[in-house]
Amino acid sequence: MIAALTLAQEVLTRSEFTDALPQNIAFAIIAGVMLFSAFKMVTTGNVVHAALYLMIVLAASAAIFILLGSDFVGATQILVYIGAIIVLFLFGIMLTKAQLGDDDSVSSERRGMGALVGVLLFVVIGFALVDTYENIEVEFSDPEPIAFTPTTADVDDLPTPVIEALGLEGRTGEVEITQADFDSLEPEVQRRVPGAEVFGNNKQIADAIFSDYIVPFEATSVLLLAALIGAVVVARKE
Amino acid sequence: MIALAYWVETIFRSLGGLAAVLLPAGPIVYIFLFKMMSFMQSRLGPTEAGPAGTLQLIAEVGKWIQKEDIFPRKADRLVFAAAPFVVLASSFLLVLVVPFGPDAWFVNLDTGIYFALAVSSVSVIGILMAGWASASKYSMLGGLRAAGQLIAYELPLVLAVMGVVIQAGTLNMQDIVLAQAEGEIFGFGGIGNPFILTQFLGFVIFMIAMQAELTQPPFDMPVAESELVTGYMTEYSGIRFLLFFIGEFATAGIFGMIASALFLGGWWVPGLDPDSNLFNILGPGIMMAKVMGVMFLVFWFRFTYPRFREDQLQQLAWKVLIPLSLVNIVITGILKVAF
Amino acid sequence: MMLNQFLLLAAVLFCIGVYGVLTRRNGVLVLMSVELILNAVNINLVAFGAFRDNVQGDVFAIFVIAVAAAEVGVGLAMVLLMYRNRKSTDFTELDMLKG
Amino acid sequence: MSLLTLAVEAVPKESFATGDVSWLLNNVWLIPTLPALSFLGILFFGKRMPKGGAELGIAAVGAAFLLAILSNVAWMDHRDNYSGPTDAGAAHAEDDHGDEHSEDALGASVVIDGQSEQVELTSSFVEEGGEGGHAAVAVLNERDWFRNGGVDFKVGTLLDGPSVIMLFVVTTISLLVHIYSTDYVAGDRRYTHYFAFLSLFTASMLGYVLSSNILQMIVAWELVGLCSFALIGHWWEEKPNSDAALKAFLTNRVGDIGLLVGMIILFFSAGGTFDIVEINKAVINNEMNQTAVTWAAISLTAAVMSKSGQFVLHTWLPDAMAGPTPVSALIHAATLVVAGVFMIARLYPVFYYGFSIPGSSINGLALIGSITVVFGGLLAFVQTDIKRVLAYSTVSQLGYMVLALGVGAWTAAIFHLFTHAFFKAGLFLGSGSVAHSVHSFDMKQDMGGMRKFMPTTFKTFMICSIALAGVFPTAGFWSKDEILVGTGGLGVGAEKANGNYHLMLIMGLVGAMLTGAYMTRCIYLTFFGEFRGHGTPHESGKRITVPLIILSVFAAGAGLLNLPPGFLAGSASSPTGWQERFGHFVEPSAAYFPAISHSVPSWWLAVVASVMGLIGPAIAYWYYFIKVDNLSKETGESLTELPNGLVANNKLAATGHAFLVNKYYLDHLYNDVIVAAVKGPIAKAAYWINQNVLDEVVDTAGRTSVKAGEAVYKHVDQGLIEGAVNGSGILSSQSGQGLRKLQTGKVQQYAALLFAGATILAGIFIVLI
Repeated sequence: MIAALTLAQEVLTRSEFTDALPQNIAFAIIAGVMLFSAFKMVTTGNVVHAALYLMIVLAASAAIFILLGSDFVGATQILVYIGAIIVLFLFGIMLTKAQLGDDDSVSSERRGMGALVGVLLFVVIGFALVDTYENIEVEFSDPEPIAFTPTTADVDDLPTPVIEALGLEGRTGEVEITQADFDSLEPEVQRRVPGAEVFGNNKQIADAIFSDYIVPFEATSVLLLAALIGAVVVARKE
Repeated sequence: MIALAYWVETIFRSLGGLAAVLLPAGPIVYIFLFKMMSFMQSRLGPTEAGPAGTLQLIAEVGKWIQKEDIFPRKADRLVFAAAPFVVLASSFLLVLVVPFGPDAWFVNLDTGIYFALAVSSVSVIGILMAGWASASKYSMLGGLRAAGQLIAYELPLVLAVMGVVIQAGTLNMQDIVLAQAEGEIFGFGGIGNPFILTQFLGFVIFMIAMQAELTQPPFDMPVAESELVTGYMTEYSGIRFLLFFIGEFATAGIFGMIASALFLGGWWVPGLDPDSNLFNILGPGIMMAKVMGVMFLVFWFRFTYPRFREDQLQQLAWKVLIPLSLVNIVITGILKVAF
Repeated sequence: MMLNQFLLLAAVLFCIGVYGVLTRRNGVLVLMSVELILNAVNINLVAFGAFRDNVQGDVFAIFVIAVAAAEVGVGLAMVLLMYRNRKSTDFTELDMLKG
Repeated sequence: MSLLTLAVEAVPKESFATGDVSWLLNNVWLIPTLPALSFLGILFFGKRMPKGGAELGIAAVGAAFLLAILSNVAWMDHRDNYSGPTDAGAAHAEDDHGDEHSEDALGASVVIDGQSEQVELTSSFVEEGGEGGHAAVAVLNERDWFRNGGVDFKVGTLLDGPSVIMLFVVTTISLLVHIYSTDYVAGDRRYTHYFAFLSLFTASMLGYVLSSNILQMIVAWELVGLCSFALIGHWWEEKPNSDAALKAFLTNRVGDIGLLVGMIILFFSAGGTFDIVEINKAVINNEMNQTAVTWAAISLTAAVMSKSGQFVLHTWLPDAMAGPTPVSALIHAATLVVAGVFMIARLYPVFYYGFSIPGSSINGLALIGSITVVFGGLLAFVQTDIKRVLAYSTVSQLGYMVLALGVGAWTAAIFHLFTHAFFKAGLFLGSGSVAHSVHSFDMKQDMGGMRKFMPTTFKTFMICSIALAGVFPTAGFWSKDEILVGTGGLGVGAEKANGNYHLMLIMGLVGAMLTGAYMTRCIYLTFFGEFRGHGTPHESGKRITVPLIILSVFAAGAGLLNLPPGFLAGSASSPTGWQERFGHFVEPSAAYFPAISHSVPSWWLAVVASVMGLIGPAIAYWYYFIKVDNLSKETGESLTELPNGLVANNKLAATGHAFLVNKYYLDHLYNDVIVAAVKGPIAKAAYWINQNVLDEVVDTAGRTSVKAGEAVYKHVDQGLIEGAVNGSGILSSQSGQGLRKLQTGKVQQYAALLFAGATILAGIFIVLI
């Protein structure tokens, strides 16, 4: 007991854990839930349960995305996977056969082989990962860099916090806002200054998709259309 | 603002979230479901419990809590038990991104409204779970109908919001409210720009889709009492039924908040500086008033129109609302570029 | 946070997905296991994106999600067709190629 | 504002010539947009409109027509009076732009400012042009469409002489065709659909002529092809019509391969730009590999051959007559077929240097053009369908344009395109008017003597035919003469500026003779003699005759726009005189164009051409109007040819006639020889190889192994212990059984093996590295 606590203390006081303790705790919880659900998903005998476990896995990975600072991917994950794909699965299951209770015939007899392949795969991947990426830290930069172009603005149009922070109370007419003025502001206020533009995760993704990756984007939309038509053709009754 | 420790702030915000989900549900049920419906149908409504029947709600809740929590024999117990919580969880996730004042928010997510629309679809899963786990044909049909309906109306809902997002240039709900406070309508900035004025089509589509998302009549096919005996809720009783009930009206309230934040200026009212600290105090009250306004519309429709047929319901979504909202997006985009 | 904790998590998820694909007999469950594999890939993409401090990972994760949606649509349609033709979604019965 | 400001903004806008460029010239995109919008409008709301959508189409094309006229006027003013800052900066600005966007490897920091799409690239290219020394200024407007892999894809309009004149031609013809169609296809079951595609056709062609880059050109080119497919197959319920549409579409696909290959070559050899101006400049400044330019020119010529119906790939054009007649008019006069010619004109430096046009005496373009002139003309003689006569006439006339471009007479080609558009549209619409009244296109069976019934149609048809035959002083005379002069074949000194294209001159003259002759035949068969059809034909309504009159006026007078120098008073190339007014108007700036040489007209060549142009009609007149007519009067029937004429009596002539009737057997070549070759002999050869070679090998192997087996049986098996033999038999049987288990047919087992194998390989890879 004491040994276990000592070990736990030792593990928890290592620098890579204490640096971002809340995130690491969150990660541990999420990862635990995720792996448990994933494992249950591939072993449960009930198809609907499997779909629900899959939902938990997907929700957990959405949480991982948000933990990594990719809000937009997280929200997309929830919207597409949980809102559409899981619902589609449940629909599919319920339209074919929605048995209550366990059905032992959903798994084959070759579980040993599958487990062997899975473990072997994990050993190889895990070895490669540990070998290559050991002790590499994920560092988070400012998630919302704010760009600024010096401008002039009418004091009446400025938001109150900006006026207060720049000491412009009582002034009227045009004032010039310089880079130095801008740098002296808190980030919360900076984003309200005219001429400031916030480059959050969303904006960066949008810029990337609609400039550098416009062709993959269009290809994806064509693929979706093709899949839509294909699904209708395949599933349609004659 | 007073600087608080991170965890104190977190606790406050969590309590606020709980309050924001649960508090509006009571007045909505009492004012609209009990009193307004009775008035419209020339009845009196509850009068006995408390002054003008105000305590009727408490009595109802007490009644549901003390009733037996029945599980059908063939039900899948785990899924059956979890379903109401999944539906309720969706409401709690929804309220996270709603701002109540310049600093009165729960989470100031940059993805704001997108996140809200994403998590609103989680409730579909809960409904499907309930429908399947009840081991009853009525429940199953109700669950499938509900899922079909929610998916169909999710699309116009999202697309109607797109117009607002284009106009505000952000997904962040707080920034959307600020964009309305600081906006101008074709150069006239006297009353800001509550997006209901420039996005009226979007507002109408949003309201109709919201009505359907809440499965309120005339879009109540999934719970149609006369055909399906309240659909996926048929087998539920006691506290779990209450949870569904709370979930339904809490979600109604939160959708009202989102609608008022997107189209009615949220916590802000024209004529006041949106940066004044006053709004941190007044904001929730202003929001509540706007929510009640939106709810009045929702319930007015609920009591006025008869139920749609299933095919009419799907046709309205796919053939009318979605094309209209696409047109709305195109027009908004063009105007945004032009001005 | 370490990069590896995400990558290893994704690796475990990937292997569980492979196990599912190899052992499940029900067509829908195989599709679900494929989703696990795709999701593991997404975690890798986003983690590397965060590590390299750019949004390329996020962008490709979004593309993967969109493609996964298409894949599920077509896959489920095929399973439905199979169910209609053979009254079963058992993959082990699909063995007309056996030697 | 963005993290990285785009270079576009860094270049001050004032350095471009926006100041005194007319608003319209900077916004010509409106002209194709109007019909495009009307396409959508008709498509969605046409059926609910009182006139079935036709009014919307006419309104849109009418508005486009007005804008086109205004932009022509603005262009004249701009061309003569532009004095703003000259170009220079524009191209460099775009280059900077490209450099600025050099990709960050991690791609994180490249952020495009939201405003940048609104930044307009406007530039003008000013160079000393023509002999008069007036500035020729192209107006270029471009915007970013998207960018991928460091390449900017732009959309924009490049407005200069050729495009502005094409705006006029296309909108004029299209408007008249629209008006004409309201009567011609009235009551058709796909009336709305027809007008929708007519609008889209117009829009694509207008977009095509305004394209500022080759990518946009390809898109518009394909759109034009698509519309022609839809309109040729307008009455698709009848098999020949849908076949014709398919034939047109597929033949054009053949050329499109050339188009794509040529454009790709140009893109890469011009240093990764789609911009027409950039490509032309690169060719002129000798920045491109000469071989690459030549191959690009050859590939693009293939595209031109299919699109503009040049010889060997022209076969789809007459079949395309299956579409409604107004569509044929539009296709032949203003849209589809001139797209190819226009492409040569647009990318002229590529052909000019690719084929070494200046100074040589023969090149691919000129050869194809001249062959097409004669062969197309010959084919027109044996047609009984009036529209097919005109179709082959178009083939022949397109040959003239290609010929002119091939010999370096750029201006002459564009001028012929311009004049041809009017008289050919007039002829097609006229033939449609006749057919509308007799319900047939067959000249020999259902027409004859139509001049009595349809006086207006007859007069306009005559004027247009005279113009087509090139009789002085109609439009055709001036343009054809300019082409013949441009060959330089008979000129001396300065007149030989473009080399010595003797052969082309002769072919051109022969073509001129043929043109007059087949038109005479056509006119006799249609309008003279006695009526051979059924019922009583009557003159068409106003909506048909008014466009005919307008077109015949153009056909008569358009040639006066480009009188050769020294013909009337006034100094050459002066903006006030009449001479070479057209050339002055359309010739683009030298900045991205080779210097266009002008041959000095020779009087006696004009006389020779005129005489040649009259010999043909004279012979035909003698044959039809005198011999056939007299015989008809004697016999009392309305004959269409002499019963025992040349063809009947002379074997050589009969052979030639059959050769022509069968269209040089080209369709046979394509259908029977090429397809059948693949179907028949090659398949047979493959079968033979299969039977005799492969089977032989297998058989031999089999026989050898049988023999070997016998030997083994004799020498080894008998000599070995039976137990060992049985043991090995059991062993192989068991190993076979064991291996058979691998082939379970179970997908998941295969997948397991796949994963296991991949894992092991990956493991080995990791360990080794």
